Amino acid sequence: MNAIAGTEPEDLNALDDDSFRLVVRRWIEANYPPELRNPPKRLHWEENNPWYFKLAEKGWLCPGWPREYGGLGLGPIKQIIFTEELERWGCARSNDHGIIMLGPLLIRYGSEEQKKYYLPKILSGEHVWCQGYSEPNSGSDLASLRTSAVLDGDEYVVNGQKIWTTLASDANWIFLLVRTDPTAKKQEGISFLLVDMNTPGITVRPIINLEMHDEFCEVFFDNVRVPKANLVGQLNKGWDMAKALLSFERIYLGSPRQSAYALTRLKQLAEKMGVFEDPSFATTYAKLRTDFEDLKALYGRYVEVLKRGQPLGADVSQLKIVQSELFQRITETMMAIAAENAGLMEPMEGNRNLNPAGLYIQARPTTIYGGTSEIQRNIIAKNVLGLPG
Amino acid sequence: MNAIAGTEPEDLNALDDDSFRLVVRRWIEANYPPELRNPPKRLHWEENNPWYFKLAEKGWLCPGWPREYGGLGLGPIKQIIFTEELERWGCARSNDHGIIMLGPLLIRYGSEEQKKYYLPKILSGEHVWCQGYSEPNSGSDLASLRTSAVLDGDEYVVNGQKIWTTLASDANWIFLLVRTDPTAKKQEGISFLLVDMNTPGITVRPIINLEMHDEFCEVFFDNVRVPKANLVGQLNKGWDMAKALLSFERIYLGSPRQSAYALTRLKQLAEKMGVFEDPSFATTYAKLRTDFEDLKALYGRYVEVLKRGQPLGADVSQLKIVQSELFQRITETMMAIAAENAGLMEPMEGNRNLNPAGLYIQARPTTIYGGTSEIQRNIIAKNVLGLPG
Amino acid sequence: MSSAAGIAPYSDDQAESARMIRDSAAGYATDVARARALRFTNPGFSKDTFREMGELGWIGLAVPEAAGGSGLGMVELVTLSEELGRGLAPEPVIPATLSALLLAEAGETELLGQLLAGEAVVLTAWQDRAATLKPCLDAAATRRFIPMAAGATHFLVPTEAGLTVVEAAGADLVTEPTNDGGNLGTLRPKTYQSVGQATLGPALDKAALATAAYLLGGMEAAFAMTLAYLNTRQQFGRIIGTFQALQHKAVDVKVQIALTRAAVEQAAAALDAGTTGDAASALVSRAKARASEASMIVGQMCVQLSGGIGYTDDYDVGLYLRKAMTLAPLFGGAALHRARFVQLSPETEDA
Amino acid sequence: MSSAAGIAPYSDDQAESARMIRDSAAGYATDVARARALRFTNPGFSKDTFREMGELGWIGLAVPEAAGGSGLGMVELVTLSEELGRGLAPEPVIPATLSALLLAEAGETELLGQLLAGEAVVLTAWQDRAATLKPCLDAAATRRFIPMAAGATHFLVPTEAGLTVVEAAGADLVTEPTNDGGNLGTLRPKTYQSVGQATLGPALDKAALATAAYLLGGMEAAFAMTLAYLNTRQQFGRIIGTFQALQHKAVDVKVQIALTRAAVEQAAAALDAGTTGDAASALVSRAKARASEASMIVGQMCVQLSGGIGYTDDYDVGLYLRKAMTLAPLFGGAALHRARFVQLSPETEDA
Repeated sequence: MNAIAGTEPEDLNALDDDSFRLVVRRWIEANYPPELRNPPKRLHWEENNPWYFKLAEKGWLCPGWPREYGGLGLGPIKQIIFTEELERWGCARSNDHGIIMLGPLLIRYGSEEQKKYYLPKILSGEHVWCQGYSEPNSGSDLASLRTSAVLDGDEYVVNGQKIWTTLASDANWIFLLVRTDPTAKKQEGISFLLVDMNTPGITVRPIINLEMHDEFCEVFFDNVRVPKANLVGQLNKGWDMAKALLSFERIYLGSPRQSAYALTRLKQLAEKMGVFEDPSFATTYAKLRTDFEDLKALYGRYVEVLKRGQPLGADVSQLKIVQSELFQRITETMMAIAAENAGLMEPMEGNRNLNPAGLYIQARPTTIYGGTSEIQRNIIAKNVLGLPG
Repeated sequence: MNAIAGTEPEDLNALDDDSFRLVVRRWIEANYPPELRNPPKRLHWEENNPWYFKLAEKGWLCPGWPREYGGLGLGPIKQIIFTEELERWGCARSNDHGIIMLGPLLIRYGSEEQKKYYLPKILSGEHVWCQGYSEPNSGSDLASLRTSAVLDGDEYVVNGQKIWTTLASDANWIFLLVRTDPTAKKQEGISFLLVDMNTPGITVRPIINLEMHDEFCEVFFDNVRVPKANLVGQLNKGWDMAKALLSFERIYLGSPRQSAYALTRLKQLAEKMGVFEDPSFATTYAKLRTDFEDLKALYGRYVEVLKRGQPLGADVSQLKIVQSELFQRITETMMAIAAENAGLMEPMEGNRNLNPAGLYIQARPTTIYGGTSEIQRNIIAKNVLGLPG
Repeated sequence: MSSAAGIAPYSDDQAESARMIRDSAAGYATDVARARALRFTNPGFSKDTFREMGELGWIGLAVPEAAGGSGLGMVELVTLSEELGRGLAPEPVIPATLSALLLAEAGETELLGQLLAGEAVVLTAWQDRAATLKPCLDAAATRRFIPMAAGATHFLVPTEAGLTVVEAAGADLVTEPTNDGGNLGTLRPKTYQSVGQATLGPALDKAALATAAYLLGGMEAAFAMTLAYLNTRQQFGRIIGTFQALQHKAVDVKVQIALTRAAVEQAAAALDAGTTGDAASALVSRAKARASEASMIVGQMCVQLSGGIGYTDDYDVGLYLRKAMTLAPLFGGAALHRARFVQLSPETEDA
Repeated sequence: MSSAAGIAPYSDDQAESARMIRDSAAGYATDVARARALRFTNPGFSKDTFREMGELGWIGLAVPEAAGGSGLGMVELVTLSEELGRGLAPEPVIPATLSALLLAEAGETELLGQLLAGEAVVLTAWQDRAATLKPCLDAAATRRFIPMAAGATHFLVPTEAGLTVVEAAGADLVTEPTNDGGNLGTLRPKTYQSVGQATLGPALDKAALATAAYLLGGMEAAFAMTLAYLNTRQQFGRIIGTFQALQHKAVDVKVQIALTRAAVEQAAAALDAGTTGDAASALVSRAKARASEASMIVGQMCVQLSGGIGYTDDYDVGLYLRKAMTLAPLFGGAALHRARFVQLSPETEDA
């Protein structure tokens, strides 16, 4: 049943992949607000919610969730096609932490009560979630987190600070990793807690990033009282639950979409700057294009793993390395051919797609977030190549 | 006094630098065997000794040694000019371990007897020296060496193995770092020993390298008895003496000469292959040329340090990094433009200067020998940037 | 070793077929000592082994059954080539495959039969200069860069008039030694009769793709040796594989290999699935460009990671680098194939 | 910090003169907060500070004494620019120097006097399009990429007829914000009378070299911040500066900075020693090419090494990257200057 619209969604799984793609494509093209195509920055909730509610109404907000919980129950390949079509049309990424991260986690680890209470509110857009994992002194070393939750009667009292919390200023709920056993070893003693952002003691402070955008926030917790019932899964087992969700993140961060977008922009910029006749640029461009196609081929292999229902191994980290470094190289080439235009803050001559500096800056953190390139290389060296610690 | 020719050499130090350069250049051009210009591989003693003796006869074999020991007593800048002129004319490097390494070490640390006995024999070419430092299990970690010398009566008994011993098969003497105190910490307990290669128990086995050349050797010591008098300096203090000599090596290994040679070859190859009209190659070439000129400028700064009589700091390691990596990049570009010719063993169509594969292979070990690029970066990180261990 | 390593874009049947090829080639794939011993000999490979390879059906692997071949696809040819590359087999199986494909298309049966049996060594003399992908059809032009020409019994010389056959005995041939211990030949033309018509493009593409796979196999073998070295060699009191700088270089090698495999297997699967024309050539170009570039990067990185020992001729890692130096430019190097890819392949859709 | 760091190709007198400049600029070189506060304001710099800099003699530093300047050389201008870059000073001292050199050559004294005093902000509108080193002399052409144009009182517009002066008040000027918090102007032409003749080439070279030095100062400041971060930040229970991968990246930054300094100081010393013409331009091109490229590499590496904090606008390292993004292409980027170097500089002698 569709928990929101009350109508049974068509069984999209019954379609073959190509037909599915076409159905999705047609609907997106007909329904996506044209002025929001290819936004240069991550949209805020108030900008993006018309599209969010349109997806919700159609029953397509959570394509990966099982049908019994209001999702489309799509298999991995159809999920990827769905994402590809959104990306193809330049659809803005929605405030999706509830959809992508929390929903699947609750479905797997949540109590029946929690599922019944929270999932419909995600599907309806009543709860907009953000993710409270990173801390100022943890960064890539997530297991060293220090935000504490101490049981006091029927409530946990939370104290500490989260950082890099994407769109926290738009969210009304946050899911947290907190330390519930200060004496345990790093990965142990961590629990998973759901917190209403309107609880007293929470302060959100946006961080202006190099894009001059307030996508990320710091979130401070000062004696924040959270009902005991908001604990998900077992006490002190939050780390394992969160980690189980990260393998999805690893292939997501290795998707060629950013490089694809940048390569198209590079081509447009090169045409505008008239450098395609320069064989030196042609050589650089040929290298970037073949690198991109090879990345796509490598990505396709991991998609094939999913398609066969097999787990992704640690080597999926190499996708993220290749994609983020290629994305950066493409934008560096853009900066070089843009010449003096590379200095400009705003898109060139009114074409909002041509903003070399903006894209160059956007590419910078891709080798930092989701585990730096150094961390990814450490993982592969140890877990794939078997090199000693 | 000139220990060999018996005639007082002209006081070349009295000349200004430009005149000195001209004097040296004229003499080299008039005296260097034309068939030995730009040899594709390091020459063996029997090929090179006519030139060696010519230098000796002129009194120019050891330009850096003080005049009282038969050298020219040149200051650092004139020494560099001297080297530049040899390189400019494509003179083969001679069997110079006695000249460059042992001579200066004996002059500084040797006993009067040792100086009187060994130095004239270097100047005359009677003793041809090789350097026994590296061992199979030490490599860049020289201090871990294990070849032992145990005092037995008036003789040290040497057992062990040296490797990467340049032109050992041409040498009749070898200077060794040996472990004389097995209980001491790594750098301590090492002594400096002079050994006649004709002593029983020494076996020399050439190593064929990737150039298919037997420039390097393994040298095996099986109960080799060495007179106690052959110890140089204090017992167990050999490491400090050897290390003092290495700062010279570090600027020597950072000299732009290899890149200069390769760049000229690249130009000739590009002309032959007709790729100069290709703007893509022109861009690559421009980058290599400016990188080369910047290396020369950086090198010049260190020469200036020497000129002012100041010691070279640990940062001189960056010269070697820049030079070796540039040399490699130049030869990689040669391979790319040589296309199918890159596979050929022999120089292209009879021009022995055009051997892309040969030069490419020659460039490979420059990031390994004299301390790998990784070691050089470790040194700079710790000793120059002050990063923690 | 990694989850996606075993998941080629292959069907179960193709994967099974590839496995059988791998098994049958195992002897050659591990016998680097054999390859070492044949270096710098004349003709640089073993004619007996070449005959054995013919008997195993390898020269005709991708030749239609109707013409006497095994009628298998590029998946199988690529797998075989990879295994040959692993063992650095010097026998000119890939150049012979090119010739077999051309003879089959031309309808020449006698020489083809000898070639498929490994009794004749027929090599195609298609290029008149360095750095080209365009076959020379001028009957009077000197042909260059014929791999392993010293062992040829016949040369195929494509001309405007058709495919001509030149017997090696009595031909005006000069060979030069190559860094892998083999040789490249230069053939001055004589006039011969055409034995039929054949289109070079698709056959050259198959040779290029097989060469990419050969290089891929070599990269994996060299990298395996290097990892073993990193896991045993000690310096400064530590296994050197614990040094992060070396670990990260090793990862970069691994990534190059992964990208090469992705490109090679994607092209093989697509060709077998019926992709032809520009689309096929574009895929081949991408695979060969990647393999040519990666094999040099991987070869030199493996030498560097092996330290001094890597620079000795005794150590096998260097053999892989020398093979890459020789093979990377054959059937087109990285720059040439990248330029062709861009020319042939439609742009990615605007996003 | 390093033995060669203090050994420029400078004479003792030059070194002493440079030291004095450094001392006098120390206030601006350390006050990044001042530069931060001026970002995205109008006109993006402080006119009061510009006047102070005029009073300190900085705008006329390299202008002949006869024309009212300090008559110092490129060594001093380069040193000053480096210090300004360290503190990210947004005042258009380098563009103003270019204008002052041109006015002095043209023999215009009144406006020059105001400029040297920092009372007038005179900017030269020399280029009509992106990616060029060739001044546009077409009086009718629109002039683009005029740095800090929003604060100009006058523009110098070189034309075939000579140097013309345009008052900013009433000029047809559009400005666009730049990533460093400043702006670039586009000026549509009007007809003005020439105030005299001036050759642009040598003056543009001096501006390019000074810009290279500004970028050098910025690189050093950003790197110093990054080293401090590496020495304090902990992850996985260790100071992150102990990780070899980060150490080696830091060394690569250090090498880029060392090469930039070598190129910049070599060019400055040579110009002051009387090198002119193509030889001078070649040296300038090398310095600017290196600085433009290195400043981007160093900027982005310092952001990467600083992790998440490096990506926040609050952290100063990002300011240096944004400055490099803006300044690296001004007065010619890396590719343009490299091409000019090869064109102007004789080949190295054959070895």
